Amino acid sequence: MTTTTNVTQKKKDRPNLNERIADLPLPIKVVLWILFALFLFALPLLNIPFITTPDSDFGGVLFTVSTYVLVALGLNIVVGYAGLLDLGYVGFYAVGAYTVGVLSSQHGSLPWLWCVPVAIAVAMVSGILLGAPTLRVRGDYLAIVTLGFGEIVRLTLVNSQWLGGAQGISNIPRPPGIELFEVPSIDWSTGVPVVDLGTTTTFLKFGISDFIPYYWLALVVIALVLVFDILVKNSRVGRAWEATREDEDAAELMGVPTFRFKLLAFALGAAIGGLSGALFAGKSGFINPQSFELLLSILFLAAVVVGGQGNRWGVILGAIVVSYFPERFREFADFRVLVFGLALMLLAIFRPQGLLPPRRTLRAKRADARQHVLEEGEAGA
Amino acid sequence: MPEPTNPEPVGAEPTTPTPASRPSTPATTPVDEVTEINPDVDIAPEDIGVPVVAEGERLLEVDTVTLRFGGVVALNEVSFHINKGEILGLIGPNGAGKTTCFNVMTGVYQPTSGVVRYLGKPLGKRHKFQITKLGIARTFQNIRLFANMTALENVLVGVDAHHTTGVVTAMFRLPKHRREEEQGRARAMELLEFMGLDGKADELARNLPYGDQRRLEIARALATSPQLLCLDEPAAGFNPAEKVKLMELIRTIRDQGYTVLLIEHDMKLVMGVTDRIVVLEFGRKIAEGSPAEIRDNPAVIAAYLGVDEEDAS
Amino acid sequence: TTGGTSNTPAASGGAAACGDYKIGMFGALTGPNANLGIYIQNGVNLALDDYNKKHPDCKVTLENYDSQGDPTQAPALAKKAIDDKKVVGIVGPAFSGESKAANPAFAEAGLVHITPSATNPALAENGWKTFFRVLGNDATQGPAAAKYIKDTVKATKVFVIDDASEYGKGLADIVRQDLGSTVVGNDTIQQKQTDFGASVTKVTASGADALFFGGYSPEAAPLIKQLRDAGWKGTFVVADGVKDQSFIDNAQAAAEGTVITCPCVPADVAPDFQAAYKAKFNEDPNTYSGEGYDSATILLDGIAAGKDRATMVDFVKAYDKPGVTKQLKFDAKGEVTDVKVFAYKVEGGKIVSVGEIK
Amino acid sequence: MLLEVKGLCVNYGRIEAIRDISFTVDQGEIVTLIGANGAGKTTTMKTISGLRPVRAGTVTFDGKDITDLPSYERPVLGISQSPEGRGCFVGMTVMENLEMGTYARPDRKSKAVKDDLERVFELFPRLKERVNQAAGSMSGGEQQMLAMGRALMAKPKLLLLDEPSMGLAPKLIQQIFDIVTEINSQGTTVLLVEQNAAQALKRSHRAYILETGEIVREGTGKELANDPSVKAAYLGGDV
Amino acid sequence: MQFLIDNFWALTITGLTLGAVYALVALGYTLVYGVLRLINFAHSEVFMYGTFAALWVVMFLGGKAGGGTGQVIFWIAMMFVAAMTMSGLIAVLLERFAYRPLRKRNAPPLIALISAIGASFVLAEIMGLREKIVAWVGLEDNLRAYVRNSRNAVGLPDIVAKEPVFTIGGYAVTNVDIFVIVGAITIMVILDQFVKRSRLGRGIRAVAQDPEAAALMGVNRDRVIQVTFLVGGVMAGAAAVFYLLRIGITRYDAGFLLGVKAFTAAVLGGIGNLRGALLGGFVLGLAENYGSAIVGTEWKDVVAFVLLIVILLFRPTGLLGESLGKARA
Ligand SMILES: Nc1ncnc2c1ncn2[C@@H]1O[C@H](COP(=O)(O)OP(=O)(O)OP(=O)(O)O)[C@@H](O)[C@H]1O
Ligand SMILES: Nc1ncnc2c1ncn2[C@@H]1O[C@H](COP(=O)(O)OP(=O)(O)OP(=O)(O)O)[C@@H](O)[C@H]1O
Ligand SMILES: [Mg+2]
Ligand SMILES: [Mg+2]
Repeated sequence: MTTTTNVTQKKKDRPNLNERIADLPLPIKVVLWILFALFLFALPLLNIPFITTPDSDFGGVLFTVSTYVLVALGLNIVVGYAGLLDLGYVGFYAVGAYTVGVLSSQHGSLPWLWCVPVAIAVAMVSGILLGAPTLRVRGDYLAIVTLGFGEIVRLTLVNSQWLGGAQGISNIPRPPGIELFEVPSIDWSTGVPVVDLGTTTTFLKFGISDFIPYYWLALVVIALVLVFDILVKNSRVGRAWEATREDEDAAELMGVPTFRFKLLAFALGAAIGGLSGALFAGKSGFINPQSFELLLSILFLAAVVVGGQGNRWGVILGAIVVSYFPERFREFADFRVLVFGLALMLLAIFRPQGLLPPRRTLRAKRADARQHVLEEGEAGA
Repeated sequence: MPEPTNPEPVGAEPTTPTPASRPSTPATTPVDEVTEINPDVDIAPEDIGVPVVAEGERLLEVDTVTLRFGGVVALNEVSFHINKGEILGLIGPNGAGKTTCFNVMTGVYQPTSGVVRYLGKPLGKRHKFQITKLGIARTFQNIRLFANMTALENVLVGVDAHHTTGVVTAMFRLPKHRREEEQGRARAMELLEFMGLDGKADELARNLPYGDQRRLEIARALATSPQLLCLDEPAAGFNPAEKVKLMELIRTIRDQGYTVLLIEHDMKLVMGVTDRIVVLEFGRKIAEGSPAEIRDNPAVIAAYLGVDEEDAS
Repeated sequence: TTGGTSNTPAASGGAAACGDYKIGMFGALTGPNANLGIYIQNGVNLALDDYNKKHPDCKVTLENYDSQGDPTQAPALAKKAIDDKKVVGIVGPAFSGESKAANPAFAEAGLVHITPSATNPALAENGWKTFFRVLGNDATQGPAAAKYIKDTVKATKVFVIDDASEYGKGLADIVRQDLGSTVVGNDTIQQKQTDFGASVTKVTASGADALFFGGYSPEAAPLIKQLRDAGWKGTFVVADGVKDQSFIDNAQAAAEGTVITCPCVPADVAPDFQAAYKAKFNEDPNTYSGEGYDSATILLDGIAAGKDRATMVDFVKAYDKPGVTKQLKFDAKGEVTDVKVFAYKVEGGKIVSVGEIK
Repeated sequence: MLLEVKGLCVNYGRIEAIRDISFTVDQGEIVTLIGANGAGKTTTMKTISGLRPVRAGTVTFDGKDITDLPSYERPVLGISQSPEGRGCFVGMTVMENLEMGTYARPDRKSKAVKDDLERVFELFPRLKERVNQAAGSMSGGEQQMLAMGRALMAKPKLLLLDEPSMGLAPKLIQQIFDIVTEINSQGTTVLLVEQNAAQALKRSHRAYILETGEIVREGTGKELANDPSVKAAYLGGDV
Repeated sequence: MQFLIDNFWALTITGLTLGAVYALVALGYTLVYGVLRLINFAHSEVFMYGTFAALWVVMFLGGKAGGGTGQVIFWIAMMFVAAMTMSGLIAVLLERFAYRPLRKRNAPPLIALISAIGASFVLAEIMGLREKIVAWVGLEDNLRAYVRNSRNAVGLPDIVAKEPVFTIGGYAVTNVDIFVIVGAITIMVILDQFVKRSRLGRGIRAVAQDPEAAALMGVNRDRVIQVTFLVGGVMAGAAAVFYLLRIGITRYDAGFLLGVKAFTAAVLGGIGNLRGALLGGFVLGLAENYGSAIVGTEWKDVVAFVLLIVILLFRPTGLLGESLGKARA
């Protein structure tokens, strides 16, 4: 069988940043990673001009961004890996937050830390309860079913006094802190960065109005979830999801129990959603149904798709775009949503594969490049 | 299950197609005592109570199977059997019910009446993936690869059929995960090599030429370690030279110890490679016998072969 | 938390410093709930104009914290306000939900906040030393509404509907309790709902001669419209959430005769304010404009008296002066002591005051 | 000259599937393209019917340059294709699929359509039996018949057949070639792509051999069928 | 429950009028889904623009209470013209700017959903900010009446007096009730016939199933898609008029919830299936009303979604099944 592929343009691509980093020796990579992590932790203290939000507290914004990142990672398992369209993801987020609320304040007084595993478990169970009957429903039908689920959760919160009704639940305890030392911040007001020993953050005090420690906590959780995500995706489980997404019937006939894997994706996604809800509840100390509107599900989905569904770094970027920019550009005031909508459209049109295209597209590119090299090699020989 | 204990080093014999050794009976996997959300439970042939049959015995039996779609009778009391180690041809005019037969054997459809027995036991209402694990694998008449996965990954999905790595195992990179991953890759590469695709392991399936796609389908099906391999028109779209190569390939597969059920319209190929042939027409079995018998069967000639000077050669 | 006394410019005394102060306006200024916030903001701006005219070289500026009424955005904005050391007091937060989210931080930082509009009674029960409210809460409005229904409307069968919101349900529950057995039916609708077919059937079937609705005007207008279309003839009683010209514009003829209770003072009670407002904004003061003006005035008086953030709390606590809406004096919980609830009626397409409910 | 392809180049991204090929099909001819897998036969067909954009070169049909004409306007000119892999409308019934064939016919409301339908049913009685079956549930071979029938319903001037015998039973393959010959004799020009090269060459007036995106040989059907090198490469020697 | 029995007819008729609106909007979802396999998220805004067009035209014509029969008919006719034109136009523009560029780039289906969501935000916000936008352009004085308080609800002048026509089971059915139900069904039947008889219907299905093969048959994909959007938009325009007559007010975000419901109705009936949309709309409207009567109005939406889930469990492709094709194994 002669396969023939002729490569015409002999343009030599310069390796992009990604590839160049991938080619670095391991110790350097590790050092780079550590530096990057340190930078992320220091970010709210650096007060970098232009990046720091002028109209809202940067630490608080960063925390919000990190909950979005967490949620996007969870939703990415469902949408990006398993290919299930979920328009009601906020439901799991709410379940997580309310589990904490109910156990720690409304009907109990457990400490926050104890509530978190319960919140994850409850969210996971709710994922299974929703998924078990409905995952057999095909494709886009699932979208409306999940959307319905999200609304059912919200309306139940509004209408059930046991869950606090519209007033919500207040006085949710904060995460436990150990106050060790003060971390100074950087002041740019004079034009040059100066260490500002006056404005400091206590490591680690989970207070009422300083959100930086919460952001740090969220960063740690994100790192853990990321590791989990990488390990699971690069295994039989990840392959099974991908195969199911590609061709469900064929996957089944190749021995993949597709339903169980879809349910698994749903449960894991729900668990991560619940975890972020628990974080949110611990940080705000007060939750009400208004924080779990349908619109949020849509924003979550936008984060995943705009970022590049299936690519964990992409969806992180997407989450940042969706949550950070509206805060950064508060000066658009009334036109914020309009600009945001336009931005979504433009992103969709100009980056149809997402900001960071999913791995499979990259893989295709790499395959092309290899072929290119191969052909050239042959021509040279 | 591929070489349960001592994995062969990958690429030991890089050039010549390594024979994809027929996997032995699924051994009981050493269990990592972990409670985990395990998406599946392995079902081995032992579970239906019959040990692996010996060479020449009945592997699968289609017993008076009838399948109706509304008014259409796609299969009408069809009975035949497949012996272990043989290549059985399934031929018949278009719409005779051949693909439908595959679908019944692999759990896509439930027969309206009749049973399919595998290793002596009825398949019953098993899920498709369970049947695959029992040892029946297939390819598709219209290619159905995982288009956006690489060739290697396509095969790995098949290999995974007998793995049990779940979330927890993968998350903590437990020994089971590592072992399965290593052995799986080795076996997948072996199969790719065997099918002559080792150079394309990292190509996306959708970018492969048609012929390679067809062979990748076979590799993927072999990866599930089947006892019975069902090929649905594997030579469609091949030119005569390619068909000859395919014929050799099918023979080699059989020689590895697999049993092969072949649907094909190319008579040279069918006559050249099969041990026995079953002929369907309008959902009914109209003949069964050796290639030579079938070639001269007047009913088959009338219904299917027609008189063709070239094919009659 | 951030310390940072050292960050405050050294000049805390002297004439130059006086001009550095700001007051914050915390509420929905954009988004779907912006109307109320803007009415308040207008009042605040008017107060600032007055002040700055009197103190031309010591101007106070307004810092806006646009929460869009969303509790999730509130904490970060509160932090922002707290970190801006020039902010000596806040008018707001405007809604009860965002108050719950933001007020703990204000309390911790000792930053005064006077709300001109958040009427949930529970807000005063949290022990926030910095919390003040210049209008009666729902616990005072609810009984007044019930009283009006009993004594003035003289209804014998009352149907009560709420919109499941914190405000609407809280209010409706008080009315239900006060009316006791005259309540012949209850229903709960959802915000943003537009079709009330089932509720209308319930009301007409109950034979009620009065209906109390706890909720806001976007739902009130189609509700009464659909009720009148179905031929219901009873009296429609609503509270301050519906006191809005848009209710009449939208419900049109169906709005006629609607009774509106409100702890807000009728515009004509303070003609000077009304005139000034009209001159600046080209319309009559709207719901809570006067309250916004009063809240800002208290803070500005404090600034004039040389108070800073730390000393402002005590200043407000001790405040006792007439404002445009009422005598401004607070009790220990931060509630204004001079609480009045007024009744209004829709007549000839206008909301007219029919006097205080006593 | 009904169809003229000149200097045609077609790419898939960076991959050049067809490089500078030129050929012609005259009115009333059967012309066959043969070549190995991936030689570019399907790509050529798709380009003629407008499904692939042209990188360089021209396609002229009936004296009109159609290189940049949108694909959906070509059936109106009289080009009809039975695509590789059949491309039936799986959710439509057999009848509806056949009706789709007449979508672009100017005389789609006339009686001629009825006659054509009868003729298709005559050629493929199986289709008549199954007029109301969903095309997607038909067997592979039945779908192939349907695709062919649908192309015939368009009553084209130029019929493009991409591997019409794929997946068909031997007896039917024979029939398909008979049909091709017959409709050709009734005036339809045919451009044929076939793996079944021996049969195809026998039936066609002229043929081109495509190799790795280039035309390497051309000649009359008989010439090529008897050429030893062609025989070895495409006709499959003895098994 | 007793309440439901006592007021059965009242609940039924109001449920049907609501269902009629759902059904007409659902058509737009179903049509677009049928051809593109895409949830046209911005269809709710197409509807919302229709309500405003209908409302503005009445304001422009000075419609008010107490007009004679002739006048009322004229006003309503103008409402239909305005709303259908506006919605049709918006739908076509939407297709042109939010979807077509994506198609050209072979974007994956979900990204189209995001583009649709973006477009939905943009359209809703433009309406919500019309006061400011008009002020920018400098037309605020001329258009004040139309753009005032753009974040608020706006009411339709009382042009039709709702009058009982006949009484059934104690409920006085009004002229508007009859008009809405009969009107919606009539429009549906016409559309159904149109799609079935015309080439458009076949073209839509062909494009949905295999765009390449459709092109080979001479189907102009872009044109078919455009016409589909147009038809869906025009239907939404009709729905907008019925909605206004029934509810009386609209708002820049009035589309959102209704859109969700209409999409639910489309799925309930079997997406891609026109009659399914009609049935789904009515079933949903009735279920909401009955549900509100039995378990309380606050659970209205919950009833709707639970019903959807239950129905999909038993009929995974909706009540009437989808009329989209599926390949076999
Ligand atoms: N789901 C279905 N609904 C209705 N009829 C069906 C369905 N599946 C198959 N059939 C019919 O059953 C008959 C057998 O089909 P099958 O696909 O088994 O044929 P085949 O022997 O594989 O033919 P080919 O050689 O053309 O692939 C055909 O006539 C087909 O139309
Ligand atoms: N969608 C595509 N993307 C990338 N490459 C493609 C695509 N389709 C075809 N090709 C490549 O273009 C070349 C020509 O393919 P084409 O399908 O035209 O061959 P063919 O002669 O019809 O082969 P076959 O006999 O297998 O049908 C092949 O190398 C093929 O891999
Ligand atoms: Mg078949
Ligand atoms: Mg081809």
